[in-house]
Amino acid sequence: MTSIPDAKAPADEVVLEAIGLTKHFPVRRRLRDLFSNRHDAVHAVDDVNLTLRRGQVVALVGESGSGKSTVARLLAQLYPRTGGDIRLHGASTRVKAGAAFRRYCARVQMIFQDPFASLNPVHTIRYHLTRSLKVHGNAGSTDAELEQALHTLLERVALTPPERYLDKFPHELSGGQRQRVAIARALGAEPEALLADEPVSMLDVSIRLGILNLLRDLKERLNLAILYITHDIASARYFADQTMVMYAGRMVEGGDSETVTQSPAHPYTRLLIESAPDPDRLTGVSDAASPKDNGEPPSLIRPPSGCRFHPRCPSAMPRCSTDLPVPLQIGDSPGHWAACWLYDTEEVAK
Amino acid sequence: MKYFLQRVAFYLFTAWAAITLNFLIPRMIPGDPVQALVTKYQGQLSSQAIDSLYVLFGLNKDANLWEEYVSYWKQLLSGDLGLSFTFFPTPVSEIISNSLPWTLLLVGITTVISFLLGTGLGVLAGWRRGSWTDGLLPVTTFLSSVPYFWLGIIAIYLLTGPDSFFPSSGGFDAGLVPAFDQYFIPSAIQHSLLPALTILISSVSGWILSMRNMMVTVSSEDYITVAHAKGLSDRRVAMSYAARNALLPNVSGFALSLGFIVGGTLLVEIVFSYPGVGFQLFQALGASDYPLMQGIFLIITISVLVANLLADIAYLLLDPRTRKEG
Amino acid sequence: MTASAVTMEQVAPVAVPAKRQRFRFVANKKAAVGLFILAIYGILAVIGPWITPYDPGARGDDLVQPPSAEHWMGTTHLGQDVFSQLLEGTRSVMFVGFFAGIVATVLSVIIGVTAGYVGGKTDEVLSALSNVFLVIPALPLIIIITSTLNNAEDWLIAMVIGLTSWSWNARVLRAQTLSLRRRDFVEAARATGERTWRVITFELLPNLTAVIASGFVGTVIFAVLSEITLAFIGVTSATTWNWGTILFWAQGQQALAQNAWWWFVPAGLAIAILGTSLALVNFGIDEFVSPRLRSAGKTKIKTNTGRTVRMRIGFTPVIRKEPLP
Amino acid sequence: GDSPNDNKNAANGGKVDFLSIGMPNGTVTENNNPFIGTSAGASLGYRWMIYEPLGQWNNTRPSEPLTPWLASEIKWSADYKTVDLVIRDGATWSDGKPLTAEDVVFTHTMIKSNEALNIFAIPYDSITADGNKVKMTFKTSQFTTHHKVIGQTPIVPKHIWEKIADPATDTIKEPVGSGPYVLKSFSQQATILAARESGYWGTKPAVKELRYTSFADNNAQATALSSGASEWSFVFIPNYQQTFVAKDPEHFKVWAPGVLGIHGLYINTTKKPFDDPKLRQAMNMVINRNDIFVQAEAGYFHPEIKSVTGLPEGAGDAYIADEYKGKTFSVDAAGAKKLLEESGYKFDGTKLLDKSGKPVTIKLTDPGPWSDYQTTLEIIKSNLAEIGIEATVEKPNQNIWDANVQKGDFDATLRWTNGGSTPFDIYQTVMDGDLYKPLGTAAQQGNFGRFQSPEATAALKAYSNATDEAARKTALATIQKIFVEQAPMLPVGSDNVGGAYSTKNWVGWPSDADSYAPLQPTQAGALTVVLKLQPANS
Amino acid sequence: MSEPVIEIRNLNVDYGLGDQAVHAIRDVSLTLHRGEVLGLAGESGSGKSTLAYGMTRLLPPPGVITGGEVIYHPEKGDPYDVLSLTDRQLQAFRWAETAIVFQGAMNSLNPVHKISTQLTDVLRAHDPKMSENSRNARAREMLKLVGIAPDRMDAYPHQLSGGMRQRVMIGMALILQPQVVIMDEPTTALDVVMQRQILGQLVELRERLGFSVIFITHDLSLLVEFSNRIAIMYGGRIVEEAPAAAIYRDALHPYSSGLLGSFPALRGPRRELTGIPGSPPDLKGMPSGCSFHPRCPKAFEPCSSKVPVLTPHGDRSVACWLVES
Ligand SMILES: Nc1ncnc2c1ncn2[C@@H]1O[C@H](COP(=O)(O)OP(=O)(O)OP(=O)(O)O)[C@@H](O)[C@H]1O
Ligand SMILES: Nc1ncnc2c1ncn2[C@@H]1O[C@H](COP(=O)(O)OP(=O)(O)OP(=O)(O)O)[C@@H](O)[C@H]1O
Ligand SMILES: [Mg+2]
Ligand SMILES: [Mg+2]
Repeated sequence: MTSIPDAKAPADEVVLEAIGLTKHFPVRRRLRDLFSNRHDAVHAVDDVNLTLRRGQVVALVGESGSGKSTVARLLAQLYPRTGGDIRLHGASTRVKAGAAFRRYCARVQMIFQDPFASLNPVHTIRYHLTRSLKVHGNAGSTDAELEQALHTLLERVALTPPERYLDKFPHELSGGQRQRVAIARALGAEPEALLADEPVSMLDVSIRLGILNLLRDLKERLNLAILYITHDIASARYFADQTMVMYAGRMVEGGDSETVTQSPAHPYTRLLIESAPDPDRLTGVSDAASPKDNGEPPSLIRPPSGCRFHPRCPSAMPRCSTDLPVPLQIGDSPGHWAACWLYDTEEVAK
Repeated sequence: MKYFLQRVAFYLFTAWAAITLNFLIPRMIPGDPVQALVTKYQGQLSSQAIDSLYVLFGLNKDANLWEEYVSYWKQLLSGDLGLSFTFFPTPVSEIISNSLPWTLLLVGITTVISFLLGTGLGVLAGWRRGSWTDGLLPVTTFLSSVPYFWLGIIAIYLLTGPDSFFPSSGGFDAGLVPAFDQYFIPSAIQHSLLPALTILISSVSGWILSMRNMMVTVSSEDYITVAHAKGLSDRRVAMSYAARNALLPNVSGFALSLGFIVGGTLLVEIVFSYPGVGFQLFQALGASDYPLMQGIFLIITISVLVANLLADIAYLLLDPRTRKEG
Repeated sequence: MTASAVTMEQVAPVAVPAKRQRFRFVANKKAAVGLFILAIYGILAVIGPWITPYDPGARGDDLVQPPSAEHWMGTTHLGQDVFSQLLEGTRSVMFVGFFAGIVATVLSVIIGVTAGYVGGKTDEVLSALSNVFLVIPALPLIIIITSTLNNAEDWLIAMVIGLTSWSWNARVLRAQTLSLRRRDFVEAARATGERTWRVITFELLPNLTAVIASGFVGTVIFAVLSEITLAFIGVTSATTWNWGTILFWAQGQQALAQNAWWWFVPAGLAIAILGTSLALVNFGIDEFVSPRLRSAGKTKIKTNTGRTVRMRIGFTPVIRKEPLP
Repeated sequence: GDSPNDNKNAANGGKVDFLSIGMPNGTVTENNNPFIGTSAGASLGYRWMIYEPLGQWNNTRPSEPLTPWLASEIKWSADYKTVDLVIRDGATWSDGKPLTAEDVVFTHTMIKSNEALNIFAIPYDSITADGNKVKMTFKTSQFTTHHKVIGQTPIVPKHIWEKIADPATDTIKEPVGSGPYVLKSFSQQATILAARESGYWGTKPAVKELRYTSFADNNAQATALSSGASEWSFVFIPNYQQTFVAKDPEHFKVWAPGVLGIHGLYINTTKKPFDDPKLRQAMNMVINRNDIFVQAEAGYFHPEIKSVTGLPEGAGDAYIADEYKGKTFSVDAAGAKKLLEESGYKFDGTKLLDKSGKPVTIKLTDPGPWSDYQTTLEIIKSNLAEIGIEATVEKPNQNIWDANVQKGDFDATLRWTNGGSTPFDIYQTVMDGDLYKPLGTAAQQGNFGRFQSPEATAALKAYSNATDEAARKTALATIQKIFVEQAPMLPVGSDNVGGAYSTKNWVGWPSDADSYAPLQPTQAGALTVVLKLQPANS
Repeated sequence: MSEPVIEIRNLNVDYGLGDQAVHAIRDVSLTLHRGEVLGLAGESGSGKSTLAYGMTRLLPPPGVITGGEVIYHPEKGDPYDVLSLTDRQLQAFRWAETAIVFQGAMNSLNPVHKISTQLTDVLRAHDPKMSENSRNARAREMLKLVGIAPDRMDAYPHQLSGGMRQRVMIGMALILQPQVVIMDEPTTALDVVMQRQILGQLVELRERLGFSVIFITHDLSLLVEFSNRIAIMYGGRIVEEAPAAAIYRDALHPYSSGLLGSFPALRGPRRELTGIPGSPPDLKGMPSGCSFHPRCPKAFEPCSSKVPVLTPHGDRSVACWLVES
């Protein structure tokens, strides 16, 4: 009945697709803009393409403010999009509220970064889960069925025995337990896709792994499509099948996780990987490879023309500041691409 | 542009709505100024006078509400607030300009003092917790729960009398003429002491409390710890770091409270027969003097709006975060 | 690796008895004192009129007599018993205070929360409305409106006070709602598929209870003072007794000039104590909302050697106990 | 310096040469127009120190003829439709110009032609001057209003007023009058009048300066009186013996002579069962006027009415019909009960049942803030209980009360009557059929109780139009008989034109022994008082 | 090994007093040597910050130091106990000898003052005789040192990016050339690129100026790369202390190895991660014996009953019965 059937659809089926997804937030105008005719906007997300498949994890990596959360919220239809398309099983969808939105929610669920903030402090765990079940009609028709469904959910996220947690308030649980509750709530809708927005960044190092492992386990058992958003590229390598790198609202590189992390193509990805802590490096050695000043992330209100990374790029060419790079295939592994003119065949030829 | 226009639209709309309400409300009151006048004099004014008063006040002409409203706006826009009935035929603007300075001086200065004192004590209470300042709160809370007028009357009873330094009523000595000289000013100050004191006593606790709470909140900010870690003197940390930041929310509260000066002190002025606008408003209410009521309401509306503007500006000036990006 | 996930429950921290957060603020000492006094007033409001030793309006032969065994708080110029008036008046004061508080609170919640949550045009209209009410001075407005009422009963006065004093709370609530609306759990509820009204009533409102309660208490104080003021300046018809009526008579007869302090003082003290108790409840709520204020309460500590050490910001006290075993 | 306050401390050898007068009338704005009731001059009374009437009327002895003032001779025709005046020689305006008959004619002509100024609604006919003589004729008899024409109309200088565009709205910032004082300075707080250096036709006043202060309310005024800050005022002082006189028994005094204007309980004679005069009579019999006088009126403010005719002691004595001479009110509950039972009322225990068997209840209304009225109502309420009438006291807002009283929407209300130089005003306010308006229509001038008695109306008319004393006497007797037997209004107390004063600095105040003038600072006669005052220790 | 700069001896810190007290630091002893970077790792709530603030008496109320000594060895002169200094001495000691850089630079800078003011007021406090001009020159110099254009002197904190703010804080920390700089998670709010830049710069400055650093983070891989020695805290105690490389190669305490096993590696072969089961302990209900024993995969008999003490093993120390036996 209410138990979630394991692996009901074939793996690799495309669940959710973003095509040319764009989001601009209008900026509140100030007094001094009074006489100008500009309409400023934060170009939070520009032309993002993304495909989530059943049984696969796609990681979205990027520094703070690069637009990762915005992508997730767009995919969850929590923000209206400025441009582009979101396709659920191939069908273009745009829902705002009401029954259509609920139908969408039932298939695409989101997990938030901060488990301390994403659970309402005044409600018990039981309330949170019951609502999720009821909204999507998975609560059964009797109290006993509901109870059963609640137990199943908590067991699924390894909060056992369930009775111990059901009537607790969020503040009575540890961070890891809370994030599990948040995941259980998402599962209450029996979704096909999970959008996990930095699900472990607020958690203690020692319990991050537990959550990631739980997600991986769920992916396999329930054949979920997962979007894993993180700023920790190492965890993307560990957890995701595919990794996409975002910079200033745009995708700059994508491909199979191992390839992207081990042989990064885009200068930004390289910088990111170089900067990650490396215990094998010798103490206190500031190698010449890490430049003194890598500059600042660009303003998203007036993003740099051409490639958005060109002001910070060590290998920038004149062309980079004028032409917007298109995704270019890198030969090393299938599906590995980078939006960088360095890989333009003409350029390489030169 | 949009933001600016929104702000302007907000002020304009609020002003319009408030003025329109000002126009309507007095007209909802039954009774008319002539009757009120006759009643006020309880037999001293013979009832034959009624007819002549209607003529005098210009109330014998019938006008519908809309026409009145239109002409009200016309008058307003030409800066004319009409003639008061209670003080017929004195123009409302004259009455207000006579009484407004008193209110502004008494209540304005008291509000400023109360704010400064309350903020100062609040800083102390928030910073030196566990010292004598802890006893301040319950006392001031109790005092501020006492109604103004009650406190004022008790003060008059206890502190004034034939040989007392404190006069029991009025804004200055009866034998004097308002002028900026060595007789008038001390007298005016002497007369304002008691009313000022009662306002102070009942309003200071609010400032103490909010400042204290803000100080406590700010005290746990990291930059305070940093300031201590820097080895700065306790005074400098308390003032330049803690109080300076804790002040911000209070300042806009202060600006708003300035807006309520005019409207908020009715009772002090009544009890101390202080010649301010609050007392005028009270008289106008009793006499169905709606030109005067409207005039005073207009002043209040404008002062609240100006105070809002001031609050906006004060925040802009005091909090660099709201200033333009450098 | 599910193993680690499954084993975790074995080491879950010892469950602290689940105290329901919502009622915890009663444990606050200030709030408790405030509520206690309030409860006494509440009881008096109910039984006051039944236990008055005299009919508060009945004339007696002892005119303007100081407190005595027969008349605990003395008598008025008509020989009425002040104590009976005070008791009888409690009901009206409490009724008007709380009724007006409820009216204003309901309005401010509806207007403030809707404006904050729905946003857009609705917000603009509702904000403009509350701003207009904020701009118009409340007390004069109340005086004007009550003076249009024929024979203003308590509930009408309370209604007028309530209808004119919601705007500040609405503004506060709107701001609170705006900040709550951006919180993850609201977004999460929305992402779960909850309907808007459910999000407002079940996710937002419970988190606003403290703000609402504090606004309510504030309005009650305001309403009580307003009612008393109205009665004192003789604007309201006041066929029923309240403390303002007592003060009105006392002032009209210049009680203090007659040295009849007993006529004037008790009612004022009754107001002050009621106001203080409400303020205490509000302190409690404040401290409940902002734990920093709460922990700030205890600032003096006694060491085991009996020395008192004051907590100071920036200079952590050092108390060396006898060397630990 | 050149400060207006400089001379303040330059008192002549510590002797006080000024008189502090206060009124509890709230703030004032500068307006010295003597014709406008809302002016500061009227509200504080100083208009009579600057402008003078033709004759001085002593309210406390209304039946006496007016004292010649600016007119040295005042002669009314027997029908009171014509008055002949001789204007005094030697009177000058404070700007030095002489006062002439022209000024008198100008003043009255201005009033005649300006409805807004004609506050007494005097039906002027012709006004002419002939040398120093002035003759005025009127369309109706002025018997009941002659004191207003002569005694309460200030005379203003033609040479100044003829230049004023609208005399009804001009605030006359620099008043020029014929009186002994000129305006020295005005402020909201205090108006200061200085005695004229020269040119006043009468004796120079001993009081060199008059300082008028307007206090916010009765309390402030009473406080000022008892602290000595005010030396003269007209204000209700509760328990005046203790709160005022006791503060300085040697100097602080109160004198409150009654006048021909009264306060009483108007009964709506259209409401059942109060349309029955017997019931009203019975009610009249139980009202304890002495309690009211002592408890509500502090034992002085509204002098107790003793005569059953409703006329106050002193001022009214001369008018009491022979039939009622010596007949006074006394509380007689037993008599009232008997009367009621005789006329068909029954008692159910202590409860009074009307003829149809319904309990008699009555609502007494008056505005809340009028604490003396409220107290009176409380007393009446308990008085009525003695004959089984259950009364409730309502305290509507003043505006609403006004409207309701005028429309006749009340059971019973305490209210005043007009006052005048004859009892006419009192009885007219209560009983005049000409003022009758149907229920629901506002009766602005009087007869709020909707009392209908053609006989009374006719008698009132006869009284005011009579040309000889005998006719007046008969008419008045009829009126009084109706008033007593029908009891359309239950008189309680009279107005007073007295005041509270201090003899610390000034003596010579009027008293019962020498009631030469009213002691109310706003009365026209106040000038007489000021002129009589002498320094206390000379 | 070089001479010590700071020796912490048996430091105990409580939050609150009496029954409510939370023992956040228990008997911690630690030595910082001249010129070294000492890393302090451990999960959230293990007491890292408490230790750092406790040794400078900067704990917020209700923090109380209940025992121990913090011996400071100045460059010249005799060592003294920081915890016994008078307020005035402490103020002089602070920043001149030990400076602190906090986690969130936004919160460490006073939002209402220009950064120039905040830089120079340290100088004014510690050297009142210094002229205005030389103060400004010094501030300018420091900004240049940390790579910020001196023309940003008059900027307000909010006008700078997170990285710049953190650099300002570092510059401010070095302005008096202190012997010790304590860094409490100085880079967690920044992203990796910025983090590396700032840490690289810090290492460079340390080489140039020769101060010692206490570096607090829970990112062990970062510590291994940047510090000389690492101390690992768990439940208010130090469980292991060793040279960085030694810990990385071979952690003795099961908790340390668990921590190391929780980080996915970016480079090298993909290794299976173990993690640590369970959740961090609650200081109020600390398990008996070794506080880690409920989560320890290798726990055995004495662990649940007896508290292991930190005992030296060569150039490292560890508190674990496993190693003892
Ligand atoms: N509601 C909003 N209104 C305006 N701007 C927004 C809004 N939400 C996000 N932005 C802006 O869009 C950009 C992308 O934000 P987003 O939250 O998607 O970044 P992120 O990659 O998730 O960052 P982080 O790692 O800090 O979570 C940022 O510059 C942010 O300021
Ligand atoms: N004000 C306080 N009152 C009571 N307990 C406190 C207080 N501050 C901290 N603690 C407790 O002291 C312990 C140590 O806290 P501390 O902040 O030192 O940990 P930390 O290791 O720095 O953690 P993080 O990595 O989260 O910064 C924690 O368990 C915490 O709950
Ligand atoms: Mg994000
Ligand atoms: Mg910390």
